[in-house]
Amino acid sequence: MISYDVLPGLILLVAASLTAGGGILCTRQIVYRLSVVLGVLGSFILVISSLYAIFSDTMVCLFTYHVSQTIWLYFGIDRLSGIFILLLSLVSCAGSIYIYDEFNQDTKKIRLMVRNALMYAFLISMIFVLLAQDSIGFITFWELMAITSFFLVMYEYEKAETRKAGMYYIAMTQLSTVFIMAGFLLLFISTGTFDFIQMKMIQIESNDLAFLLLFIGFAIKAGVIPVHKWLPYAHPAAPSVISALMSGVMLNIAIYGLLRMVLFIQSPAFWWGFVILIFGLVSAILGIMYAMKESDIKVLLAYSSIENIGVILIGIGLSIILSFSSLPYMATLALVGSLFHAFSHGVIKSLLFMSAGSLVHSTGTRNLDEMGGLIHRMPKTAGIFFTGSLAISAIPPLCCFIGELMIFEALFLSFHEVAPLMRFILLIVLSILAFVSAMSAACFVKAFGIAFLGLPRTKGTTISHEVSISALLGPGMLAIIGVVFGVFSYQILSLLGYPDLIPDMSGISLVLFLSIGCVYLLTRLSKNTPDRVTDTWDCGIRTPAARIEYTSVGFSEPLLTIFSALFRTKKCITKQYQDPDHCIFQGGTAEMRLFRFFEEYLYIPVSKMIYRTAEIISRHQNGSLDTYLMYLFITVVIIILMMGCIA
Amino acid sequence: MIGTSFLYCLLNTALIILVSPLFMGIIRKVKARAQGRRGPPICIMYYNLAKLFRKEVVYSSASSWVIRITPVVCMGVIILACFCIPVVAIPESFFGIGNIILFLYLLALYRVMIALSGLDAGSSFGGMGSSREMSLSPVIEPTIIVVAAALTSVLGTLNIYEMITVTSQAGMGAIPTLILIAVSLFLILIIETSRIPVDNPETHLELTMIHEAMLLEFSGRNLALMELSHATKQAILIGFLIGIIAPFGIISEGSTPAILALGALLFVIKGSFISLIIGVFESCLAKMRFFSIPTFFMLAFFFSALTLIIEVFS
Amino acid sequence: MIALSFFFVGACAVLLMLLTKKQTAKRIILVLHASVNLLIATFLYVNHSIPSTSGFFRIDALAIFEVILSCLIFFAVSIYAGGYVSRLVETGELSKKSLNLFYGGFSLLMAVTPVVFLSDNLALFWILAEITTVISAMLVASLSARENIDAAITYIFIASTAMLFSFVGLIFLFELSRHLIPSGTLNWSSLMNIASGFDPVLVLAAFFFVFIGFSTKSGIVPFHTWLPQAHAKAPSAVSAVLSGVLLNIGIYGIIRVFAIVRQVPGTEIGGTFLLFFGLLTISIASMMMLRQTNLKKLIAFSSIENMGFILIGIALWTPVAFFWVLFYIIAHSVTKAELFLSAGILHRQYRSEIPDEEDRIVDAFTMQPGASLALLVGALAIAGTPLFPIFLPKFLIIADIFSIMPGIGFFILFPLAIAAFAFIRFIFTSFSLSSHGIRPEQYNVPMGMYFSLLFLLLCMVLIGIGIPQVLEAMMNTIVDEIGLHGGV
Amino acid sequence: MILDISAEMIRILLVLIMITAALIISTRSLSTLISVYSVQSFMIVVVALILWLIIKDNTLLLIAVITLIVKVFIIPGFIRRIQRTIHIRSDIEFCYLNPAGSIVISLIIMILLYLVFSRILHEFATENPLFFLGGITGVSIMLMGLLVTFSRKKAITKVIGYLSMENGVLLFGCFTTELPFIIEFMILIDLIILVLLTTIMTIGIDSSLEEYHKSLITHHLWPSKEADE
Repeated sequence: MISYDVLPGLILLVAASLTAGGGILCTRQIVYRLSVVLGVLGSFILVISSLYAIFSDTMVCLFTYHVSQTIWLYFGIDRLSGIFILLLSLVSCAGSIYIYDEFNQDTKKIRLMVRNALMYAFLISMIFVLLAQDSIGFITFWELMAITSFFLVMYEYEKAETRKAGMYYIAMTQLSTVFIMAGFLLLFISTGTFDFIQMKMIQIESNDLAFLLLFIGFAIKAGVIPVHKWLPYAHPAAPSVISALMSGVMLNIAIYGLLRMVLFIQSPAFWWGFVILIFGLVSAILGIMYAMKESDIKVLLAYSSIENIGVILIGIGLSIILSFSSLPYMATLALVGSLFHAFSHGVIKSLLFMSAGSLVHSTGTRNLDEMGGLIHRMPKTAGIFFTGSLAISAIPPLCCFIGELMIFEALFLSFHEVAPLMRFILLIVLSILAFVSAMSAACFVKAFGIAFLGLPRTKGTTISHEVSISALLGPGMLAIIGVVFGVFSYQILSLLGYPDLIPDMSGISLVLFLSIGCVYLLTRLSKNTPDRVTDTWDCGIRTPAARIEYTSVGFSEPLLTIFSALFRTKKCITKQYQDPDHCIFQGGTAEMRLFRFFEEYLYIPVSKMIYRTAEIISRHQNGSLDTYLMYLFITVVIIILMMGCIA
Repeated sequence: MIGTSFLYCLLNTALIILVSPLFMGIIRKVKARAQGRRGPPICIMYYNLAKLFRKEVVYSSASSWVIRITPVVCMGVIILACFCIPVVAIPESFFGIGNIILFLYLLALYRVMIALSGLDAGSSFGGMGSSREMSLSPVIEPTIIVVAAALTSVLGTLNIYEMITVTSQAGMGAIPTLILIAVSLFLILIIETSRIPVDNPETHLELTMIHEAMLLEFSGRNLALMELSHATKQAILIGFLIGIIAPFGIISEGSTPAILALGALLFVIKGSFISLIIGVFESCLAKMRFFSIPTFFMLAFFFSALTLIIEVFS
Repeated sequence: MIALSFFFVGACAVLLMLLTKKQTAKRIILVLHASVNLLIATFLYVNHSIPSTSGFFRIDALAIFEVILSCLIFFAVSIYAGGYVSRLVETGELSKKSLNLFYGGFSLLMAVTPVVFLSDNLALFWILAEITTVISAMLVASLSARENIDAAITYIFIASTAMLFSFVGLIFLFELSRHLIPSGTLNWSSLMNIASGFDPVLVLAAFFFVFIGFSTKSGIVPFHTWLPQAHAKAPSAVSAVLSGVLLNIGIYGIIRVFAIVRQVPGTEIGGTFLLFFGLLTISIASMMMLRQTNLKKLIAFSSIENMGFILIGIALWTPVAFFWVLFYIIAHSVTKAELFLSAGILHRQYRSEIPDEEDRIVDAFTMQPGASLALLVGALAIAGTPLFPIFLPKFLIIADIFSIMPGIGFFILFPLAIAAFAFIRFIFTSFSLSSHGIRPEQYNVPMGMYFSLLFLLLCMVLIGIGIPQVLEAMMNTIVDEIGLHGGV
Repeated sequence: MILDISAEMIRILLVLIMITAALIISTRSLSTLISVYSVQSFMIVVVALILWLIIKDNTLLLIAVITLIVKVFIIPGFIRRIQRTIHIRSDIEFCYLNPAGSIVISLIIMILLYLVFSRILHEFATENPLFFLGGITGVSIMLMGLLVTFSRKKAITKVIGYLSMENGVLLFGCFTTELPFIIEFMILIDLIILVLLTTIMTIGIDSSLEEYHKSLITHHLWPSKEADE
């Protein structure tokens, strides 16, 4: 029983937060480090306790808190929340290690302290969201999570773009809270309780409206297209470790909420699966395409998170649909697959954000086209980022592959069993999934290739240097986890009680390793002449200049052209000619503008409308006493009339 | 148990790797004849490989460990891919090797590695090549997956070994849908091995080339490995095609060396026949403009989707 | 009769103030007065039989609840006021002559307000409420600038004209009572006893008339028009009192009369009436908040919005909702006072010399870290962040609305969200401006002002993390005695 | 016999009071305005006295006396003093409504009130017709006063409008016999309010002079340039 207890870890995290808070008063490195160390310890302990929770598949009530005589909050842990707590604590552990050395690199000491304090508060509130077993607790800590993360996004609040990001974020997150509140309250009035378990027991028929509201709420938080807009703004604005936490953990918290609500609080209806599936498809396909066109590395990663969330949603939707067409095995496959993908995406995306942070830190730019050739200057970071890129583009035997594999298996196997019309849907899902995974591979080839390979494109890149050891240790740890969860996925799933869903990756990777080894040995044997190092062959250009290199824009240009319909690209080319009859080309300009579809057609109009109404209303507050007295007069007359009516 | 099946796998792999240059040679020969040339000897590629293995390796000063590990990794991956395709003897599946999705993703790994190494040297050709490669892959991937799904749903299994067992037990033409699937498999074969009309393995004209552009920076031993792995990949796909439409001669359980040799011979004959077809096909078509390739892919996709749908309603 | 002790203390305080010339002495007297009031209030709560009616006065749980709340706010503010006023005098906004006016007026207000709550006779309540209006208007006008005079005149005109209508309502009530008690009465307690025999239509009419006046006092749309200007232009100490105490007087009156009305069978429409005005208020106030450029105006509008929400809570008239309304009233008063006080410090720092021009807040966090932080915390609290007292009652009242009419419950969520967004956006956009070199000279804040801020923050946290047993018991008794049986 | 006559007289008086209210709405010259106000208050005194004759209740007498002192003499004199200190003779500007319009509107309001009150106070309409009438008159006078407060520009006119509203309440109060001491208090309150308004103005004097002038102009207590011609 005590082994389930997450309290020690929580207490350590609280201590970490408080230490950092105290650090605001005395900004000493020792305080900072103390808080970080406490954080690492706390998350490590949490890892262990969450593992206990995962392997014993029972719901354990940890503790209750009396707000008043009548209102209690229940906190408990079961396998579902255990999985997400495991993810959270792993990432937070890595993140804490990652920021260990930042203190003497940054000049704003106080702000760093504040960031740490808020960061641990953020983590704690997320843990409580995962532990909460009733809607009051859930919403309470959900809101806390939103607020703390908002402050973290506003880290560099002097910058205009950060403020914009923050405003987008706070507005959207408020909206999501509104919908989630409404959803839970609907559940409350239909069941008369706030307690999840009792809800499940009382709830007879599924509450569709509540589902819709909650789904919208969670979708906003998870960055599902079209309600994703805050995400690509907030992630670049926030400090890297925060983006890692937000993208790797917070989005998954939203997924957790969805799962908890769909599978544990209510019994899903058939069409819910479709809703989830469709939104998943849309976000997956659009997310990755937007990612492909991005040159800002953190925005790219943000969009790729949107895509992965889409994949996860696809899995969930599939599992619901399949469970309704009486294919429990495939449903399990899809569900486990999406859960696994959620986990591995969390790990890998945090890794990527952290190493992207290192990149930004040492090159001083977020633009891929100003990087290049970093593999020579930051080899270790390059290695970590390489692993991450392979993993996120679902390359076997790394962890992200497993989830997609399971979802694919579910699709393949259920083709024969389902009704003919369903097969069309499955066909579409299948091809989109394939498209998406290939796209993400392309996207991350671009990210890694343009940033790390080739020649340095700017001065800033040439003087960049490898980051400190702790900044490598954090993501490195995640990379190891990613590999391990990929290679030993079979064993892990069997331990959890899902044997033989997937091929035994450990064996396969053994074989792969062996074969690579053999080839390597053969090459060594046949090695007779020494290698020669010389310039790149470039059709006789003597000096390989960085200017003739492929840029990220150039890299993604073919795709942009092929899918111009989806990208809504506008090419405008102007040419001047030497002569009247346009033979000798003199010069010209060509620009390709990608206009932000959702922003221009959804967000800006809505906000404009609200502001216009506000403007109209505020016109009536015109500081003139006469007007006010007239309002009074009119209202009184109306009230008197109303008396006449009710009499 | 695993021992024997591992042996079988090794046997298949060895065979595929050995004969893959031959298929290349055949294709070239056929094309040359179609163009009215005598063309190089059929075994030309063996000579090339031998020569390249002897030559020194030249690296670009800008390049990094990526380009150094790529040939080895690619070859290793391709070997693992070979494990998945039984051409002579069908082993018992161990570790779930032969899972068709795994097989496809191995090819994806292969592609990613090559694309990265194309970017490594920082030459504009390599960049162009990998850009184009990665741009085309999202367009073709759905087709491949759909074909795989069609196979799975027709043969009712995820594992290639079992698929081929089923086909070989059913015998030729027992499952008519397979013919259609085979056609789309053939298209995939053309696309994956970067042949006309998608890509032109002969030229080094930067306007046309995709796959070759990424190989520009390789030399000597590494180039040899890349060439070999590419040829092997082609041979694998050919083998897969054979396994689907003409599985006769592929033996499933315990057998004598004689039968194995016979099987091997049969595979070589079938393979060379298919590569002959490829050659003819190639010489009938002309290289497409890059941006009109997606239409060709869409054709393939349409075809495979059609097969799936027809399969659905049969 | 203990109620009169407030008067007595107040009279002494005012006299002393008028006698002394020295400003510090006035300050000390003010603080003493506030603390004595607090003591009397606590004494009332600790050993006084509840409810006990004597003549025009009645001491019951609701009254004591409000009295203690107002005395708390007054205490905090009076500590703050000293430093604040001395600064006003330094900058010459407050002339030495009007110091007596300010301190005396403040003491008077402090003396009158508790008695307002304690008065049982509605007419007396009406008169005292009117007096509080007058005094507070004087305080608003004490900064003899043009806008202040404007604000004060507007305040008085609108408030007192509206209050006349509520007097008509009282006349109706009296006439009603004469049907059952020949001599007629306006005592709340006796009205509650006989209410069940009233004619529903007439009692509703009376209620509507009364509502006009009292809702004006508590800034319900469309009677809110005086509020923003008065709150914005008044000295922040006064604004805190206006928003934290005086708005409650109107709500208190509405509660009392509505309690009588709901004793009469067949008066459910009264609830709908209140609900309508509540909805109107929160939606318009939240919209207005989006467009504010002046910090104190923004806070004022947020008070309007909160009043609307409280009105909605009252409109439901269920035990649960009412319980949480009471809690909400405390939470709102404390938070709002805290906000106005911290805003006051910022206003002192960044006051722009030109009239009708907004303050330019620059480098807030570096120049006034304490005040800015306090303001930030207050903003979060008023926006309904968890672990602050506003959140829980808000959530549970909305839950109650849902259980009665889900559609409206859902609708309400949006203005609330907009208001929260507007608040946080304002804070961040104004705090993130940086002075490029040119910054006003540092205003070093007296400890007393910080002390009162801390005091209020402490109260917020204390009731935020969990409801104290005492308070809960008290609120339950209130729910019972207001005629809603079977508390929470 | 006596009762009927007195009732009749009260009816007549009520009508007259209405007329004074209408006058308050429409009169331009301030001095007339003030005297009209005192006349109105005086009529209320008379009504109170008559009521005292009908029902021998001394509160009414008290009311009459206080009203006579305060509302007929003190307040008008007070306002006259202010008016002299700030030299304005007449209030010619109207906003939102010109006098004719406001009189029409007040007629409509009277009719409305009649309808509404006859539905609300139906039992009074029969048993205590005077209360009923007083209610209508009182509330309609209040509303007319409100009309004045927002349709006239000058602050003094606004004050008078407010006072006539109060007269309305007072009138209504007189008809609810045995209404406790409150009325007196009310009268005191409007004294306070008047005092306060004046204090505010004196504070205005303390503040710098031109600012004070500005404030006076904004409250139309001082003829601004365009108001002169």
